[in-house]
Amino acid sequence: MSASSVELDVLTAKDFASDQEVRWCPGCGDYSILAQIKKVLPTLGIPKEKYVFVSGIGCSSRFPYYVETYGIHGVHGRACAIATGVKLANPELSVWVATGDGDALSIGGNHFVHMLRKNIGLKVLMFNNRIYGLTKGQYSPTTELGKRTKSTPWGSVDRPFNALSVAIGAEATFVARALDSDPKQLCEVLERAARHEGTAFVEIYQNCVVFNDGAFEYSHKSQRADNTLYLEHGKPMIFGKEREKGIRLIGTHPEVVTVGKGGVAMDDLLVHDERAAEPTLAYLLSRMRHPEFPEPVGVFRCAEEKSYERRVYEQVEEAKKRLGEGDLAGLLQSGEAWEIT
Amino acid sequence: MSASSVELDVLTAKDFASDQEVRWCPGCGDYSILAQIKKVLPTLGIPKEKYVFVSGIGCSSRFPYYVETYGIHGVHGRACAIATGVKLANPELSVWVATGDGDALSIGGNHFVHMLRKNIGLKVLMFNNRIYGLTKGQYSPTTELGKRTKSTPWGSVDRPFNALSVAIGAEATFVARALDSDPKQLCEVLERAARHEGTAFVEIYQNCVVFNDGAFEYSHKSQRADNTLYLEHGKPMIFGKEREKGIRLIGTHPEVVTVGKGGVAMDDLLVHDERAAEPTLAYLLSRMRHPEFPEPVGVFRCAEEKSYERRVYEQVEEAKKRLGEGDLAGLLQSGEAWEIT
Amino acid sequence: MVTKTQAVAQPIPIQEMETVTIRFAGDSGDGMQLAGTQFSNASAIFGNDVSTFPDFPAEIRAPAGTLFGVSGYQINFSARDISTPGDRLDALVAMNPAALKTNLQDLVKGGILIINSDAFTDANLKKAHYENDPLEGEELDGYQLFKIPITKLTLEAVKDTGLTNKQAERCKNLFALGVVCWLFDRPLDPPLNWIHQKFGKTPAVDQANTLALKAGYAYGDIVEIFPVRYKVQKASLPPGTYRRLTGNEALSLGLVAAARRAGLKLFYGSYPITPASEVLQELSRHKNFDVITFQAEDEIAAISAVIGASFAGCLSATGTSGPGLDLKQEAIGLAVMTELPMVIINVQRGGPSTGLPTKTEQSDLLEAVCGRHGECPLPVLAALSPADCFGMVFEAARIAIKYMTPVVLLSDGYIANGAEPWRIPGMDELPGLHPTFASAGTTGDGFQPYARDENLARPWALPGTPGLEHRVGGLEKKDISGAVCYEPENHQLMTELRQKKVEGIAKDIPLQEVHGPARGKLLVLGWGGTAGAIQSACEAAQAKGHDVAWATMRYLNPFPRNLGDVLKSYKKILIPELNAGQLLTLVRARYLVDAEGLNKMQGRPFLIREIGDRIEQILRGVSS
Amino acid sequence: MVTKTQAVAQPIPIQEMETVTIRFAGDSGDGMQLAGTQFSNASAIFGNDVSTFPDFPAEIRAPAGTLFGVSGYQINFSARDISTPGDRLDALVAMNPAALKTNLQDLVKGGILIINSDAFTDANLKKAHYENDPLEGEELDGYQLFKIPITKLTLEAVKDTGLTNKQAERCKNLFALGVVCWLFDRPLDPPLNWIHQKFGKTPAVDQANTLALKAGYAYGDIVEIFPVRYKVQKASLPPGTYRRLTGNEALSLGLVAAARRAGLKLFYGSYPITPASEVLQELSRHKNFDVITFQAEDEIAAISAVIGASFAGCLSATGTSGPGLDLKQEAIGLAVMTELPMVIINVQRGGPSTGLPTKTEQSDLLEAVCGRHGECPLPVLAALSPADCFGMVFEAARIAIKYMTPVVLLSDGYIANGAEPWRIPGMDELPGLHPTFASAGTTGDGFQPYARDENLARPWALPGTPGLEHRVGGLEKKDISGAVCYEPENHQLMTELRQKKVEGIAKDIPLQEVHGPARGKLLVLGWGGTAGAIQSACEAAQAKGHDVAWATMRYLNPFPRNLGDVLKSYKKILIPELNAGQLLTLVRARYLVDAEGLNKMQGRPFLIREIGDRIEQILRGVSS
Ligand SMILES: Cc1ncc(C[n+]2csc(CCOP(=O)(O)OP(=O)(O)O)c2C)c(N)n1
Ligand SMILES: Cc1ncc(C[n+]2csc(CCOP(=O)(O)OP(=O)(O)O)c2C)c(N)n1
Ligand code: SF4
Ligand code: SF4
Ligand SMILES: [Mg+2]
Ligand SMILES: [Mg+2]
Repeated sequence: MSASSVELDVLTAKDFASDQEVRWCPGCGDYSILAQIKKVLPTLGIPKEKYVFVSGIGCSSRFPYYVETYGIHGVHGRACAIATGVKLANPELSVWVATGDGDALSIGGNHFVHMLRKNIGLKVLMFNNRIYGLTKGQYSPTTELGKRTKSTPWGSVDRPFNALSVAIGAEATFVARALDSDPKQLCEVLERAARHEGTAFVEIYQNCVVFNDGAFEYSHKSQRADNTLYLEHGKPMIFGKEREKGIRLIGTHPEVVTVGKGGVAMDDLLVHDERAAEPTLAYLLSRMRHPEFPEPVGVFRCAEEKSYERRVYEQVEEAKKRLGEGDLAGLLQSGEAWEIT
Repeated sequence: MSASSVELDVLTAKDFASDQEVRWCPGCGDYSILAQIKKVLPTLGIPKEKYVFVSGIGCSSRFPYYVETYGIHGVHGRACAIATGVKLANPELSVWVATGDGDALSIGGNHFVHMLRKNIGLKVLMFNNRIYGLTKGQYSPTTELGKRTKSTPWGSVDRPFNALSVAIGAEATFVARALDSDPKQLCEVLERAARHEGTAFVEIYQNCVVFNDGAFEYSHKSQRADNTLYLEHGKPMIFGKEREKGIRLIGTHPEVVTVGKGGVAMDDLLVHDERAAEPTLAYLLSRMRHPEFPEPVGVFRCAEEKSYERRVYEQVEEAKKRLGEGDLAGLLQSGEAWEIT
Repeated sequence: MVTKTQAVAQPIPIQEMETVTIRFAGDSGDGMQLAGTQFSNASAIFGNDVSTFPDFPAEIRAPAGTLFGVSGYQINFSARDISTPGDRLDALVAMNPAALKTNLQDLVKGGILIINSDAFTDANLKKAHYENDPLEGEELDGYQLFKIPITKLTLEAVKDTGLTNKQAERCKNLFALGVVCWLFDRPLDPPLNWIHQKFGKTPAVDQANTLALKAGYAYGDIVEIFPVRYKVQKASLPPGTYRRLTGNEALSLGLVAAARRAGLKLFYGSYPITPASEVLQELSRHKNFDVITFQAEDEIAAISAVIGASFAGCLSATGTSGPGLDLKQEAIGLAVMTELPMVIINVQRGGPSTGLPTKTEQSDLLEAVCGRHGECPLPVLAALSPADCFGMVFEAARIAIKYMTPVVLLSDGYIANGAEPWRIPGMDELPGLHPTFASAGTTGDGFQPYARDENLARPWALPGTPGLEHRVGGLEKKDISGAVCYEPENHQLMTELRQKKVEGIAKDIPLQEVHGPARGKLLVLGWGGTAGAIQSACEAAQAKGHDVAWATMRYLNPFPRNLGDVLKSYKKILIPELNAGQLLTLVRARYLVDAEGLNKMQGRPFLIREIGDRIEQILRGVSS
Repeated sequence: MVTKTQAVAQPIPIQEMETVTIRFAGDSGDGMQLAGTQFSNASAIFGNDVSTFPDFPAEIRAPAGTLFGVSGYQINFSARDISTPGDRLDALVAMNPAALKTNLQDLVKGGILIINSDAFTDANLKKAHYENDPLEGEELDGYQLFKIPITKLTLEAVKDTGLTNKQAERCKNLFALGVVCWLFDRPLDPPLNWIHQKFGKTPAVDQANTLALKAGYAYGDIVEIFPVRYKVQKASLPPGTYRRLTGNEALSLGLVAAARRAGLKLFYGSYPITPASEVLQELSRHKNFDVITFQAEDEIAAISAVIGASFAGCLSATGTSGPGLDLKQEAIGLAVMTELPMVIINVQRGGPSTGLPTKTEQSDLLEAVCGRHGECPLPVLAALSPADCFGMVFEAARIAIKYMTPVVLLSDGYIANGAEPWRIPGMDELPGLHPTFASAGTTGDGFQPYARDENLARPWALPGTPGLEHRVGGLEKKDISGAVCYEPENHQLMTELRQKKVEGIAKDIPLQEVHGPARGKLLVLGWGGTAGAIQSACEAAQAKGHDVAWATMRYLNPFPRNLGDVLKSYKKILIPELNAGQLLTLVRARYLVDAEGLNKMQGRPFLIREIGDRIEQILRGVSS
């Protein structure tokens, strides 16, 4: 573990295991996410020491302790803002944010939307378990209306956020959804996120066995085909065990159809376009929720757009070109100066 | 001014003028907004003492001082949160928020989105001048990319928010845009907002003569017809001096067409629907920006949905029905109690 | 098999004890908090005075068997008045090797050690970093060791209930509880009632827990491993109806009581944070008391909404812990400037930063007093014990309303989770709180929102009242009219008025009580949750004839008006605090007395002996 | 028309003065800040010592003619060393009735009063709440009144430039400046240079301003209304190259200098707030110095990003004012726990809450020292004057890097906007700062992020360095290894280590300088922006032969190590502060000295005389 990675040509998941005991509850969905991250990181061609993991506070935010890279376990809600500073200070680093639905969308909501709008080159993994795990079971901004939790014994009266709609409303350039219960798809999405230039936001449905067990049961293996829609760029939107169902657009509203029935042909189906000029399609997809619709998973949107840090450093270069490399003595003497002898 | 309004049957704009000297810069767009508010309030059938105006900090946030009602001039960014408390404490009050693009979208962004998602019955007027007025001219989250301001002498590198997209991404039930330069339309929108049950969000384009003069010149009277699109529920989207242009939908993308040209008929135009089941259309409209498109003004979305405070008080009633009106002695004795004699 | 008749033949002697301290320790999943709570309930209902100290890991459910996953619950029960959960254990129940390892050092030599021998597997021993099985070696020689195969016996006891093995095993905490109840002669009715109430709807579980509890009790009765039983007589508590309250429960009930007595809706805006979350949770159950609970998006929104609700006429409160208090400070400044009443509860925990979130500390006092920009004074109170939270939050509400001011009430993790018997007050014992709302009639011509009454309080004028339309805000206000005002002299005046209003509360709070000689060698001064340990240590010292007095403070800003005189009456002043000397700083700055601190920052309350030892040292003339 | 020949015929006598205080006052739109700045520039370049005090309304552009819309700029220029902008005005320029009304009380009897008589219209008189025109009555009898139709003369002077009337009128501040430059014998080159630089691209405006300035100067020269001119000789300042700096400019330059001397990128994360915004603005101009400025969405994001940037190896800083400091406290706690270097600038303003945002105060000291939850110590420094900001922010950076700690630097609104001449240091005078980054080679086996050097600083290990992968965070850390640790004794140890590290800085900072007798009757002690007034008052008292010494503090936590001895050397200690007694509290608590406060909370700096009077009273034995 102490071997420095520059000497290693090929990294493996093991290289990314830290010496800290993992302290999540047995059966927590966080384990699956950790495992996939450890699988993906070594494949990205980035040396271990160039990764930084930043988090806030929550069960999910313990994540950085368990990855043998640089890391900051921040304060509640501030992960995106702290990570912004890391990335702006050194754009060479691969900076990842591990956050929860409470950390990112409740107390941290503002930093979250501003990071997205600025398009700061961070990979943001939001572990959505629709509950506050670490503080033992209060409802979160993604908890369903009516749900009874520790702080809503009479049922929640709060309409939940749709995390992806929020992100799209905030000018996100990369938006995806993945499942802790589908490691393969999770890996794919993580790889795509890693390669995006600006902010890559991934919502991961994560099971909290203790305080919200089964929240995403409909997306688990046995029911997945009928209840989720796997998005692929340029492909028509098809789902179902027999891949018999699809999505068709009526004006700006999607509807579920069965291919071959009622005169619906493959060509009538909506075709996914990650890179559309405007994110309206991605927004529309984010509104499709179980049980009315299959919930889309995969990459909703991936638009090419300069990252914030690139613009920042281009401006530094521009300033140097126009004014020359900063000369301290010159700066101090600038303005009207006079001599006293 | 000291006459109590219960005795007055008919209120006028004058009744809503406070004794405070108005301290905006001569020519500031805020004056127009103040004038329209004073015109609309007396028409709503609500006694003067039932209005509360809440604000944060900014030029715009001085608003409450100038309206002869109850008011709180809060701290920067917290207007929506403070107003939430007022409304939850007493849902009978008509609670208005006056805020700026910095106050609502920068420091206050989180309270803003959470208020919208919860659908708290507030009327929120955001004076968007695309600049920080009170602190003398730094850029705001709605300032255009590349713009030079006090804090961006090399040009802004921040992609701006689209305030309406943010609101729609955050589950807003009422979203509208108005212009300080078009008092009639502003009045109409304010009235509509006043009558909405949940959060009514109105973005008002407001000219800051000192630090961002002319930011919305394209929407001023002489250029308005070609550069804005007046939305009306159930009506096709038409604009232009001769009302010759319209908006047509291609997939999920709008395009500008000329009616009668290239075979475009009135029937081909997109028809506005404020109340669509999902806000995708409103989102699409929010993406239409000058100069590529005419900018829509008026009500983008107005969906019927229970307000938060209604749900809260229904739950109080439910609790009383199930457990009876709270009895303090009984509560203190609840749990396992024992006697010592 | 041991049979009942055999046991009856040899009755086991009962030994009386005045005070016993026992701790249940096991894995987080072993149900130790429950066993502890039930034992303490049973003891309280029996008539003892009781004080408890739960201590659990930061993890929700740490991996089984690990050292950091151990959860403990300590109960001190007594035939006399007690004020702490006890320094040393007379008895320890250890459900696995990790629990033994982390708790044994607190058990007195010769103490009772009950062990679940089934859990001492190789795997568990390894996780607890035991090289050898301690049950085999000499390590435990100095204790009364009772090895009981608790898991096996539990499974046996509940085998006919149809539960799965895993479910059945979960009942082993009740078996252990049964054993301990027998050993200390506790009635079984309270835990049995609780089981039926909790599991009534799932008969199999109800039955299993009942069987396990009874089996544990019977085991003690039948098996001859215990040579003696213990009995702790009832304490002579003031007569009345009692219940057990944790600090957080007491805060919740106190707020509801204050709102009812003031005839106001209660608005509680909060964001969950350990160890304050239970107040939000408990209050959200009582909506039928016109309680509006608002779980905000963060602490700033919580207090902002509380300010709005206060403006609109609710009794308003927020609760948090240190990190949340930091975030609230800007808005608290607005509350000070707008002079709106509200209660701000801060349940302190180990800091700085995220620190030790599940552990206790008293290190937010200075922040409460002066953690805002500008001259921004407000009253600061502290509760001394779990049950004291009820009275103190009520008092905070009284001061807030009467003086139109935000009030900070400090609790801490130890008080919040600890429990003690509480005599339920009669309705006539709860003072009425009388908010007086301004009305258009009473104010004459124009309404003056910053005119002041004899307490320097400004009027509370509710939106909806015709004729009182007015604006408040964070800019400096003109005296009386409340208009925005930049005049230099006015700012000086208003700054002084805000200060004087808070200082004036000193005339409205009790004098500082002192226990012991009115003047002498040593005064031990404390505040908040250390009160119990200070009292116990000083009473012990006084019993030994030492010249020592003690005083524990509930009012930290302003100070009780006799405090200066009190301090000047002793040669030496010792201030034990769970911080680096915060009350010490305030007292030294104010009264210029050379007080000395005793400072513990370990995430745990003081042991009585830690304070007692320092008292002895000082009295022997040893300097610190 | 008066012609030049006539004037030359009667040369006007010149009178020497040692020190002059003048104020330009007018509407916010009248360009008084500009006139004042140019006059102070001209005086500084001429060789005087100069101190300035701008004072402007909270409104961006208040309605013309109103009392609250008056903007003023005061300049004190002198042939000797001065340290304040002056108590009383020798000359006042009042551009309208409102300016006269609000400023006249500061003009000495017999002082020069220059008035724009064109502005004394009925409408303007009414807006200024004048019943009668003061130019007509006897009200101004005690002053040397010069009524000049400035508006008319300006329009006349620029009439050929093709400007609109409105544009032309805007030049009247330069006409007024010209008059005053003539009266006090100032060179015109500095303002002329400035005009060309500023308006070079718009020749008409350039020309108009030039003409107005010269016309004003010529007016003084030609018109016989001034019986005498004044001259203030050069001051004997240390030789060197000088420039004028405001406090905020000095902070910006100091940060760039520190980053350069440390060989690091500068990361400045901030959210605009009066009176700190100019630091962000100024720094954002210097991107070619590898300066990254980040205007964050709020103060919390700003400091959070600063923490991230510090972790990644930048010299990192944030700047704000009181309300923003409140918001940053939670994250500052994280910076203390993670022991990362950064500079936190707080430019104080009138509080509490939004308070008096454009006015000055010193009321955030206690918050800086103890405004966070938990035991959360950090160094706190303060700048004494505008130019002192340069050195002190450099010093803050030095301490931050050497001790791996966040450092708070306090400035205030008075220092931020005030200006004074600053001797530009040579590069050899700026110490090198030497951050030492850990490298895999130097740390042996495993990297220990919480191992400490002789200053108790932990290593700074940059992401990107192979072999040093490590995690930091807000939970309590194990000594040396930095792993999360809940052990009681470790928490005590770490709490004490953090405290000791900060206390240890005392050995690395200068002893407290004292001016005057080393022991005696009275020590006047102060800090930050009150330094100038204290110095002036004490020097005056010493000149009268009074037994008084003075000391002004830059280091507020830890205190200089000789401070206790200093304090014990005087019978009486007076602490003037623009707050209710915050340094007073810290000093009393620490040293148990019965110091006395002189407390002003009016949004304005002390007048020299306010301190001088109190000194006299004390020395006469009058108690406060
Ligand atoms: C300022 C502050 N407020 C509140 C908390 C308490 N807190 C810690 S984690 C958390 C919520 C965690 O929820 P989430 O982000 O969804 O993470 P999860 O535990 O579910 O993974 C809260 C409220 C805190 N640590 N700091
Ligand atoms: C906590 C805090 N941070 C910063 C400020 C300074 N501040 C006051 S208003 C403002 C921005 C105002 O912009 P906007 O909301 O757009 O209002 P406008 O003045 O443009 O109407 C800022 C940054 C403050 N008062 N409080
Ligand atoms: S509480 Fe829930 S989210 Fe947290 S570790 Fe346990 S299972 Fe996972
Ligand atoms: S600065 Fe701009 S927004 Fe503010 S009052 Fe002046 S014109 Fe209006
Ligand atoms: Mg969660
Ligand atoms: Mg603005």
